[in-house]
Amino acid sequence: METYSAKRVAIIIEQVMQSRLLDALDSAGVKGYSVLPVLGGSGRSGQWLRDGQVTRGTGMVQVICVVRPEQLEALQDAAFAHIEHHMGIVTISDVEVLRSARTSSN
Amino acid sequence: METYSAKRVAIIIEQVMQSRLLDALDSAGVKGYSVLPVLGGSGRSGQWLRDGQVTRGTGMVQVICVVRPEQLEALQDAAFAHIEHHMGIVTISDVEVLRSARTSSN
Amino acid sequence: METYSAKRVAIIIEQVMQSRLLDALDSAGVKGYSVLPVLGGSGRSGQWLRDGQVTRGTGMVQVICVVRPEQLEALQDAAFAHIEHHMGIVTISDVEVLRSARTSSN
Amino acid sequence: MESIFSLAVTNLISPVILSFVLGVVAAAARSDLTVPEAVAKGMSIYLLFAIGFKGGVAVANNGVDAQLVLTLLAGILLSALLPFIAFAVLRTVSSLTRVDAAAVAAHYGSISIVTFVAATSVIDAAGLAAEGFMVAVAATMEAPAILSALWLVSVGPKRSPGEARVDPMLAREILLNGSIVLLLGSFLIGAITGADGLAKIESFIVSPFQGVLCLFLLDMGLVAGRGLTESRGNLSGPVFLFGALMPLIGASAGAAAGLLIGLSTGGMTLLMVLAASSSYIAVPAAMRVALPEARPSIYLTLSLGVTFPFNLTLGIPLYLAVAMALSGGA
Amino acid sequence: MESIFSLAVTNLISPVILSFVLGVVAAAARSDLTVPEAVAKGMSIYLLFAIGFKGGVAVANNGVDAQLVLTLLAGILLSALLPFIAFAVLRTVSSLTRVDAAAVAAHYGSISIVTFVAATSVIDAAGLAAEGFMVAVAATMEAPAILSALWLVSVGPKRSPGEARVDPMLAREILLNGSIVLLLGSFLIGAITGADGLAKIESFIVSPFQGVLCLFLLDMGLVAGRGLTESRGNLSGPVFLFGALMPLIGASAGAAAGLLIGLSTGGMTLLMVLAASSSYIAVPAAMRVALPEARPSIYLTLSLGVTFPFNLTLGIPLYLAVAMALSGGA
Amino acid sequence: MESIFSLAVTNLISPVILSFVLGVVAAAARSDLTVPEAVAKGMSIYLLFAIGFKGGVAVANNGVDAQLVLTLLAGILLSALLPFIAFAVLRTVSSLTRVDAAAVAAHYGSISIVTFVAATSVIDAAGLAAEGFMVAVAATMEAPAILSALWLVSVGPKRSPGEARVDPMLAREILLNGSIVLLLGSFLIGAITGADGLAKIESFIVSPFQGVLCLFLLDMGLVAGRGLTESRGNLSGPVFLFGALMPLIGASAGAAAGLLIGLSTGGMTLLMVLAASSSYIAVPAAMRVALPEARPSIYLTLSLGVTFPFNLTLGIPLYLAVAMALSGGA
Ligand SMILES: Nc1ncnc2c1ncn2[C@@H]1O[C@H](COP(=O)(O)O)[C@@H](O)[C@H]1O
Ligand SMILES: Nc1ncnc2c1ncn2[C@@H]1O[C@H](COP(=O)(O)O)[C@@H](O)[C@H]1O
Ligand SMILES: Nc1ncnc2c1ncn2[C@@H]1O[C@H](COP(=O)(O)O)[C@@H](O)[C@H]1O
Ligand code: NA
Ligand code: NA
Ligand code: NA
Repeated sequence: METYSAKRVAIIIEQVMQSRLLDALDSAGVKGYSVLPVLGGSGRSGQWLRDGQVTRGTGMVQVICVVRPEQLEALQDAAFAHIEHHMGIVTISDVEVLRSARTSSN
Repeated sequence: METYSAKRVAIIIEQVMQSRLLDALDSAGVKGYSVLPVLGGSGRSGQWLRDGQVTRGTGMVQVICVVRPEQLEALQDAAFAHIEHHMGIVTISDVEVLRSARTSSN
Repeated sequence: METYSAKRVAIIIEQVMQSRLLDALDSAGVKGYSVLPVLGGSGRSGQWLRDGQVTRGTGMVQVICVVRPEQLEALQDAAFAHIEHHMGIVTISDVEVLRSARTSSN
Repeated sequence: MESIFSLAVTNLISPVILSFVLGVVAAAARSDLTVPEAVAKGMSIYLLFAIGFKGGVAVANNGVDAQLVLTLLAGILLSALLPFIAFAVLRTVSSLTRVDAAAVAAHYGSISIVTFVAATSVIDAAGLAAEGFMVAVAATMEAPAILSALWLVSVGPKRSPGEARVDPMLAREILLNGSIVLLLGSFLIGAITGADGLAKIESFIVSPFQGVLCLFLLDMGLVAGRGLTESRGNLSGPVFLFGALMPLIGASAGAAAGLLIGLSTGGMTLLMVLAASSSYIAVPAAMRVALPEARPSIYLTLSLGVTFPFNLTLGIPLYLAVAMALSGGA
Repeated sequence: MESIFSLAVTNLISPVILSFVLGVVAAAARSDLTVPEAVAKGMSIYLLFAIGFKGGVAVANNGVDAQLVLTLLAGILLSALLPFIAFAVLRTVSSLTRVDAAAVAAHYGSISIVTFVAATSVIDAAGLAAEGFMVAVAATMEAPAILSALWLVSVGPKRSPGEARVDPMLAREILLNGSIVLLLGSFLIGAITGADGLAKIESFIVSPFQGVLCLFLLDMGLVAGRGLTESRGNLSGPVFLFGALMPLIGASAGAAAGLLIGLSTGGMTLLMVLAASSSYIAVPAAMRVALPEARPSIYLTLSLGVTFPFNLTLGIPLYLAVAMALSGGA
Repeated sequence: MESIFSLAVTNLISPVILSFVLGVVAAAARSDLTVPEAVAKGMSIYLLFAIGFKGGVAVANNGVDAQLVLTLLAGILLSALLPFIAFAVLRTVSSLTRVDAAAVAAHYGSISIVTFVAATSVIDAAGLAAEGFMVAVAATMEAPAILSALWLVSVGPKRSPGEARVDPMLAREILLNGSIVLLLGSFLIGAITGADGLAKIESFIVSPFQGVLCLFLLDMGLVAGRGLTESRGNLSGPVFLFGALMPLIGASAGAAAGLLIGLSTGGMTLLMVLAASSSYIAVPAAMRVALPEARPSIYLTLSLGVTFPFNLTLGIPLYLAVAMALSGGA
């Protein structure tokens, strides 16, 4: 089956920043992403858990964008302003994307 | 610690297709997978958000299968029929799987 | 944008073991992780689904740790005791981590 | 006979409708107000259980007669035939493709149970009663329209993608979808336990009903408002109009059937409402499986963003007024 | 004295039990009806809070006496000793491993609070009252069985995997699990605020109680039905039968204890129900931690798929009839 | 006049407060008791809708006068000015940075709607009534404090990170946040539908209110208890004390305003409560966006872990007693 190489960018970010980040992605021409829930975690700013924790309602989400390698730079620039001073982490990895009839027509 | 190489296939697909996809995986001999929730996203067919959106109830899920490289072809063939005309995206990446006492006995 | 190489460890594990695993990670000096919900899955011990299934309340979660390569060994040792006799799967992959102003000061 | 106007006004300034309006306004203003998905689903389970149970108790109290069978039959026919009218209208007035038009048509043959619930509470408020078996009629009207729509597609020119047919899995999903099972199940429980059963759970399923409906419609308003705000651009003028005209066609057919069968004023109103309303839960899901190339941004926006609010605000009082006039009644 | 038969029939055609049956049937028919996890958990919080509070108010009204202490003691003993009987039976009649048998045994020493709640509503319906402190007894019966089962495993041949002991973290999880804390906490609140407190929240915790129980049991039916449909194959004939016989052994022990202590008819029924019922929330979780090699597909299917429905439909009216006969009462 | 002491005791042993205490104790004991997020959000929607609606009905019944405008104005002023006092106090007694102190100050100018809800039920229990428009006052007091705090930061030395200003997106998020829209919306619905509307949904929004409040405060207790258990270490002694003293300053300012305007005893109590309470939902979210370098472990722990419990248990009866004394009343 045909595939093409792409970058998978996973951004764990504060929920309050979600719509700002998505708007920035949009403006940078990144039209494909998915938002996943995060139940809790730990990092430089300490621990948190969604259910029954003091920070409920101010939790985190994970935004996943699969982009062509040449879009990566634009994505990073767009996201950076919103991530810089906020909690979270951004990872980038290599993936193959399966070409479906629909995808290849894009 | 011992590990073995495998492929991680992540299929973001419409929730209505979930049981069909899982049945197909099963028939293709793919017995290991996990289903993760997706809160929202954007793609060629536009934006959607689970909470309070018009498409609620017709959202997406992410199915993750970790398979041995030799199973990848069978998985793709099985999944393809169900993905082809539907919204979503499929990515494949390389991972190492940790061998536990239980896994190695498999 | 500057990045550094790291390992992304994804541990799918029974929810009842979550706090034990997180405590072990903590003791091993792994201070960064995120916990994601899992809706259902299938493995050597059969199928399960969170909503409306017999095993509800005894479901699984996914713990994701992004660690520097040199921490991987410690993480695996810490996690192993809690994973060994339990359901689940552990995968390890290579990622690049974006350096933010906050991260680099770490 | 009360005037249509006063009925409409009474309906429009009820807490239930105003809650819906609040939701629409909040969505249009892009407030972040949301009802969690689990809570919305919990409320819909409550409403379905309550309405099914009360219908069953009514049947237990009044007994069953030939009307029940006739009305079920009428419901099935309306559901199966209305898609043909809808399809013909859409293909004439709009430039929708055959597949998109068929998908929309399926929605209008099928029903919206929330519109039905809202109508029962308007009927109650007007001091009328309806046949208890109407909830069973509602349950049978979900599926036939889907078959009609798929048939409409299958007689068209050959398409490459998709399936446009009902495999056994889809058939089960349609016939045994959660809402139908809950509605029919609680209807049976109500019919079996009767007045005694009702007495036991009355303070759960009767007293708070209107209040729960308010919060549920608040959520529906949010969802409909967001859909409309975002996807209005996908609807051409004629398609938009179709969303308000098709209910009138459906309601007329429902009224005719109701007259023939000799339903009470309340029952006729409900049959009109069922025929006039369009699905936005069961049918969209079935369309995603069977007609994946039909666009949800059209059928969902139309059904939920246009027809649902239309029926809720203007349709229901209008249908009630017509039913009163036709049955010369109450 | 009412006949067992009429008690059973009255129970079986109540909305509460029929809702459970609806859930089982929907699951067996593979309908996609589900109650969201959050809603199910919300309802269980409501039920625990209500039953604990009402128990506390009853104690506030009637005062405390030696019976309270005796019954608590009896509960702890029943919970600790029944696993030994269950274990012996299972090892004799089935081919379950020592570990699997011990894990199952732990479930039957412990209790199902939902069965308890359903029993209180049957007792209410029969016009009886039970000692308010029975909810406190229920809370103390969750844990001892787990210790007994782990001891049964530890005296067996040495195993390589797992732990089979209660570390401090597990001890806290068992003793302070959410259900116990909520039940005892609301019991105390009820005891402190008494009739005044009840008056304030009566229309929340008393009136809608039966209705919420219906929806909660609908969900339990779905869950139990799915478990049974999928995992019945894992239960051999003898193990399956054990699921219906062990409750009778437990109930007999409970009846004996109740007679000795001199509990009221209602109280004796509840003690029988507690002894007869088996856990499917707290104990499975503890077993996953302490006995990971025991198979959930056995203990969970048996407890939730066989014993829970058995007690709910046939067991409770049977125990009530026996309690009536023994206490020469009502 | 009832003594402060007896008011405090009556408040402390009510089911509502004891439920909160149960939550705190369960959290401190590290029980795994939790209320699902969706259920907690569902209950808060219920409480906001109910309180808004009832306020609207009260206004419909009593009409509007100049007092409404004056009290709204007073609320806005209190919200805008209290942050300056809070900031000055914090910078004097503690070593908090300018940014941290401003963020905390924003919380204390703003309000806690749950504290407000709890206060209305205490006022009810005391047989008093408050002006219905107080819910509208509550809604207007959320935002001004945020502006004041950001201004306090912007006049400080230049900072590199963050924004410390209100862009249009943040302005919309603050002014149209879900709680405000729901509160004002249901207030309007209540005002429009009046007593007739209330009659329709009374058994939903009035009767079960106290009970829902119990479960909601159980959850708040769990959340506050966990916050305090984990993050107490982040609060220095002076900051901790500030959490109990600032409410008294706020309440005094509220009392003065209430006297000037001539509010009823109930109304004055509520204005004191609003001024005394601090936000833990809207303001923290706004702070994360506008002042990301301010530490949530300080402002959230202080507001939710110290001030909220203080107001709930001791503050409200104290403010009520003072209002009674000042208005020479009840
Ligand atoms: N190394 C990591 N691996 C996985 N998740 C992380 C990591 N670091 C941070 N996170 C997530 O990002 C959140 C905020 O991180 P921080 O900004 O470091 O406090 C944490 O609570 C985690 O959910
Ligand atoms: N490039 C992408 N990266 C991440 N998620 C995607 C991407 N493309 C599509 N998706 C997800 O798949 C859904 C359907 O995509 P589409 O079929 O392109 O409309 C989207 O709403 C996203 O949730
Ligand atoms: N190969 C796999 N790919 C993805 N998820 C898996 C895989 N194997 C196991 N899982 C997840 O881990 C759970 C327990 O697996 P097991 O211990 O094999 O029964 C499953 O129900 C899945 O959620
Ligand atoms: Na219709
Ligand atoms: Na037992
Ligand atoms: Na304040």
